Amino acid sequence: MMCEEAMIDRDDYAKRVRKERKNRIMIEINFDKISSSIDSNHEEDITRDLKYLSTTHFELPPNSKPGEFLDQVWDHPNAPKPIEMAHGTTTLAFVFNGGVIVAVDSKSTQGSYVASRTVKKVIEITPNLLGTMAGGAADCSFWERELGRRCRLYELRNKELISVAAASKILANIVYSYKGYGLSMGTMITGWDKTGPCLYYVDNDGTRLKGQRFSVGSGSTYAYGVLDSGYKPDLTDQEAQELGRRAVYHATHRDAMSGGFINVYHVKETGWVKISSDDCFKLYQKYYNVKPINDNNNNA
Amino acid sequence: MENLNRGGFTFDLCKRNDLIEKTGLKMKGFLKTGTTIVGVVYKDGVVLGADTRATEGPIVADKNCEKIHYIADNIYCCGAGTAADTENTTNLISSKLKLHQLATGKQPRVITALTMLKQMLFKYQGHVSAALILGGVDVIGGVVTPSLFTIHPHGSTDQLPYVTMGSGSLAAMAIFEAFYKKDMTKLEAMTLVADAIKSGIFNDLGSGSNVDVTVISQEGVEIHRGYEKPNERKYRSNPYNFKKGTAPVLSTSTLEPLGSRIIIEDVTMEG
Amino acid sequence: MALIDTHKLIMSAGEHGDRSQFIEFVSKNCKLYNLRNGYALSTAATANFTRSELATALRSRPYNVNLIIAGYDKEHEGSIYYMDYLASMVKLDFACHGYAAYFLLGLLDRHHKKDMSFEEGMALLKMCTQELKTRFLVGGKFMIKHINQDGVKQIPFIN
Amino acid sequence: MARRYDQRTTIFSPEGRIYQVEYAMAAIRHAGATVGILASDGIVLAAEKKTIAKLLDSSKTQAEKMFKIDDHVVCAVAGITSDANILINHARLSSQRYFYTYQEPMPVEQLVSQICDTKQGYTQYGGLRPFGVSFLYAGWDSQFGFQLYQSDPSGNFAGWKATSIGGENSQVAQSVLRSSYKPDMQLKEALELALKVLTKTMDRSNINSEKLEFSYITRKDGKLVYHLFDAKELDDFIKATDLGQESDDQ
Amino acid sequence: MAYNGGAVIVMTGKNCVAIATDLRFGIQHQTVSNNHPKVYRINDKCFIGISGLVTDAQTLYQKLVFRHNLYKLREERDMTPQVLSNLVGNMLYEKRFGPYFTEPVICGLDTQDKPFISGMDLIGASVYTEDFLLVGTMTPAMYGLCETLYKKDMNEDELFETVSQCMLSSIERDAMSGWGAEVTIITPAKTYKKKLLARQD
Amino acid sequence: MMMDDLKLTALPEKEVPISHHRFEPYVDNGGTVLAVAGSNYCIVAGDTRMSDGGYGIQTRHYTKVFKLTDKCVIATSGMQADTIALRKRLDTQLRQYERDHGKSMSTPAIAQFLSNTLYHKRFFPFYTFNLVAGVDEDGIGCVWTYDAVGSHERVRFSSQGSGNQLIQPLLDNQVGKFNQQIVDGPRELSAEQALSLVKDAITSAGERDIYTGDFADIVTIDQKGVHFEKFDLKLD
Repeated sequence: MMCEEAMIDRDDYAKRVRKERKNRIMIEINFDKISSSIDSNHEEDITRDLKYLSTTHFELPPNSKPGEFLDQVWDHPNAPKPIEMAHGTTTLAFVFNGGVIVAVDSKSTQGSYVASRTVKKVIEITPNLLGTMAGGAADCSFWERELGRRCRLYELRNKELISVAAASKILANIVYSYKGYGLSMGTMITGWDKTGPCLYYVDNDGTRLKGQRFSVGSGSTYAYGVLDSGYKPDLTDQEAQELGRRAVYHATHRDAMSGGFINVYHVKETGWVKISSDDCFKLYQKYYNVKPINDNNNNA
Repeated sequence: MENLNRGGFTFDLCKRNDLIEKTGLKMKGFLKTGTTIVGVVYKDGVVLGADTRATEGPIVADKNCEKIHYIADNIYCCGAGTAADTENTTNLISSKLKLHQLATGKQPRVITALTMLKQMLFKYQGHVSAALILGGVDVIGGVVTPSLFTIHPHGSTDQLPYVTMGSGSLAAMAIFEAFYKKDMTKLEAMTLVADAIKSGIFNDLGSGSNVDVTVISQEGVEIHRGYEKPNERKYRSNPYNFKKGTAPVLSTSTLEPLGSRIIIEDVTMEG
Repeated sequence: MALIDTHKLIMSAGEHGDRSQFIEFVSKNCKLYNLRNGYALSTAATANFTRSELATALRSRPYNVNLIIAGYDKEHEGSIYYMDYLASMVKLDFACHGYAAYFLLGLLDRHHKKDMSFEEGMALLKMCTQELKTRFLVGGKFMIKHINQDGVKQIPFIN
Repeated sequence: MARRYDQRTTIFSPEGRIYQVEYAMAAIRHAGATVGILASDGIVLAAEKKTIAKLLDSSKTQAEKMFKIDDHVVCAVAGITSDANILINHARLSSQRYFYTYQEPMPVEQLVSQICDTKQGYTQYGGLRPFGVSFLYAGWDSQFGFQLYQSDPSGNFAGWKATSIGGENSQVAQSVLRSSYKPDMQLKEALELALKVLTKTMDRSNINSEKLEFSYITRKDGKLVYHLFDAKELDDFIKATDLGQESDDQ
Repeated sequence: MAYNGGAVIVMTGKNCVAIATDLRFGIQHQTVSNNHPKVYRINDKCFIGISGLVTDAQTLYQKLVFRHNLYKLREERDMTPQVLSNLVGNMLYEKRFGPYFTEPVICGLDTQDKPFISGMDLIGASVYTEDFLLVGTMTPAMYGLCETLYKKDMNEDELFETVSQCMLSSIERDAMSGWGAEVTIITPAKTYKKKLLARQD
Repeated sequence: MMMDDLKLTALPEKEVPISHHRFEPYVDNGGTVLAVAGSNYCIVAGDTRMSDGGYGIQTRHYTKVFKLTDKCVIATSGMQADTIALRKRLDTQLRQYERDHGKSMSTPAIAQFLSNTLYHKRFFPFYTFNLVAGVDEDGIGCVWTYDAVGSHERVRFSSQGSGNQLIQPLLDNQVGKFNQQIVDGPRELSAEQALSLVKDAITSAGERDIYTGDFADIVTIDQKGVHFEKFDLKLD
């Protein structure tokens, strides 16, 4: 729906895409406008607010530090239960000779309550790009959706696939412009472009790193242990996929906030392929050969 | 080291718990009796009433708990506040009063129980959070005197013909203020008490489930557990049956008896 | 890492002063027991003694120490006890504390087997130290000790 | 002669004796004899009951001289039972305290030594009277296996293979034990020996379940078993053994 | 309370009781052991489940064993669950102003082999019911399940299946407990324990 | 939507009118909603109690389930004022969509749309916990569950609100049939079974959660449309 609207305004897009190429900060927060509104009278505010009701925009709390708002608002005796955003994760991705393996868990927790075990933490940005989700689920999915839209536009406009470097930079720029607003995301952007398999890590501080092996989330350290001890660049595809799966599996075992299903994706030259989606429970039974003794009832 | 037979509170864990809580670990809330408790004096005695809900935060931990505690054969006490405090305070005073009764050889008086309770609560400066309604019947010089008191957690007391306490006290008091009259019959008083408690049950989320009523008169004590049950579960679908073998079992082990008795059979000497 | 007696080791992580004080307290008490009775406490008893002392100390002057007690007994063979600074204790097949736990537990889960030979065990430890060097800011040397029926033996660390 | 030195409980006489302790030992001699025998697979404790009266309701207090201190230690008493009760309470408490600290049963010797420390205290501090009891302790621990100890009012204790306390004829008992004890005895033989010792020290006609208490500890399936004979069992045992011994005598 | 995690359910049937526990021992989000039952056997017919801070649960249990052993030696009989419940209640209330961070549940068969269950908060306020009781880090989940699935007068097999379902489904929604479960069934004739297959994440 | 439209309307610092220490924009009015979807139906339930966040009841007749289209309802618990604001916003936009496109928005589209709406309040969230339930274009029952800022997921069953933690594992067990080696009858519930389960679930929540009670709206959605039904809960 939004895309259609966007297409009409071609000039704007051209302007913006040029900005992208220069790798500048994408979103301009119009500070002039904000400061000018100090002088504007109250009625203008109301008309402005009314105007914005029909267009999409972010509403900010009536306090100058939006990043702190959600911490402070619960800090009085009559406050209701804090809003708990879904989070907690183990995600990992690594580059090897056969491409990039992305493996993630699927558990989402609010406090100690398990909100879901079936979250999709790999975000399929484009048929060639994958992103992962760690931190605030809403933040990741919203902004990577937006990233997907932009990558698609880039492709339409430039008749070539966007590079992983560029895509990750777009995302980094977006989140950087919201620094201090309390966004929470730690994501890996991966794909196969002209330079070969590529892996970038982007987080809410605006950090953007290129690397060979990344693991993000509360269970990441456990995954690193397994990943590092089994990693070689010349793994076969099967070995690499199993290594990713294993690494996430052991992390889900040790980290209370990770679990559910393990989704494994393989980024190849032709694009990404979803390899498997295994229930940790089934994997546990498989890896350790655990079977209920009254299992045969089922077959009978 | 384990010490046996020492009474009173121990405070050895206080310092540690402070430290632990500083690290961000939260202590779970105590069990509370949100509670509506009431008492009313009628012609021949006293009627006490209570709801039966105990809560732990927003969760109902006990749907049918007992809030009218025995103090002596002629004295009972309703408790609101922290469940452990009301339970243990009334128990303690009950046993002290029993000793007092054995020492003096006389039926304990309500005022004695009242004094003991208020002194104890005052001593703890409100940290023992028990809000109580004490009711009983004394026979002084052949004259039957019903008496009814409230005791606040800090140890202050009131004597009134009709009283309410707990989170539902306002709702219950509304009923009393509207319908109380002097020299009621037993039935009138019981109905009034039940209505007051129901008002608390329905209008206060901290109170709920059933109405308990205890009547104390010279003739003795009538205890009506579940005098009214206005909150039975309204719907239950077919029972959920799980066939044998539904749960995946990994192993079964029988626990042998520990053989803790002195006599152990089966060890014959022959052979 | 400190020796409790010929067949037992205690390892600690935490505040330095607390560590040396508490470890000394425990090991000297075990020594005292040994002198009084002419025989040593079992590993389980040592661990439980340590737990109860730590739990008691927690009430007045807490020691900020996380412990691992390892020992070899005739009856139970090798055993490892894991204890945090709050004195919760569990018996485990492998244990690690501090940041190491975050990096190594997954690795150990992956590669540990119940009936490993000494060589396999050493290989696994090597993996662990390697991982710590890659992911965690520790440099230099590790100390490795081995306990069997003959007692505690230091094993030279080969990088 | 001793007048001046037994006024106070804790004063040595010029000969280096503490009379109160010796009097306490004398008190023990008035009690029935108690025998303990260490066998290779267990320990037997046997005792003679002195207080028999027709009207005594013995059904409730089944054991008069045998007490369990913990799951792995039992003791037999000779002397003033009320004194013994205090010490047994002490023993039970210290055994549980040890378990609380180490989560392991208290080694038998440490337990015995603890009780004896208490006993000793009463021979040294003013205003106190020594405990008028001797104990036989039978126990098992993983360190030393089955162990039999004896302690007396002075607080001395020692490990024994077979010993007896109390009874007027303790010399007789000791000599029977000395002559008949074999190091590799089985529990059954030990039981028979205990009966033999008691029959020698007692009036033979009175040998029955009312006059005797028999118990043993042994290990079965890796668990320690304490068994106290009930009346019928004991009578059967006495009959069987006595017949056997009589035929031996003939 | 959520430092170590844990869940315990007790439930009554017809002449039998069941006590179920999860097996996780964790330090905050880190799972340290998956073989740490929170149910302890006091005697043949009486069990206690202690959830909360593990160090306090261990101390409390050891103190209980201490008291129970002395009681057993002096009285020459086992404690009934009622007595145990009062004992624990008093031990906890003693520390009213500096409590153990533990919540115990007690279950067993009394001298007439009638089921008995009781539970208490961390300062010993007892709750006695005839159906089920539960403690742990995700009590709402357990309440929702037990409240719906419980039936009166179940036999021991039905009881086992019902309590297992309650336990397995509620620990799946709690990040701090799980990693296996164990159910102990106490009947007049015998007591047995079943280990359940459960998720390890 | 263009990136430039994602405007940040910050109030200038000078004008911050209220000291934020005493700024208490949220209250939890409690209540529980749940939904179960089948192959050709979807059943939604929500209690009608509105409480003041403490021990008081504000009304016993506050409906938490709203019809959005003939195939879709939204069930919201949390703060009532935010709920109304959110619903108004949705209503307006959905009406506009219908006017623009000549058809009502499909249920999956509504689900994504709600997510966006919630995320646009990312920095000052609605204190609402939502479920979108209905049938999709093919008549298949569907449920979406949300967190406060728009993270959403399509599921077969879900619950939200004060009794969420009581009901969700029950649905896991009875609808999801987790951890059951033997399942009596077919794995998927019939509409009647689901209806009975939903009623039982909300009754159970009413037994144990003090903020859930009074009455419940039971809503059945299928090809024929949205059907409301009243159901009694406990009043205490």
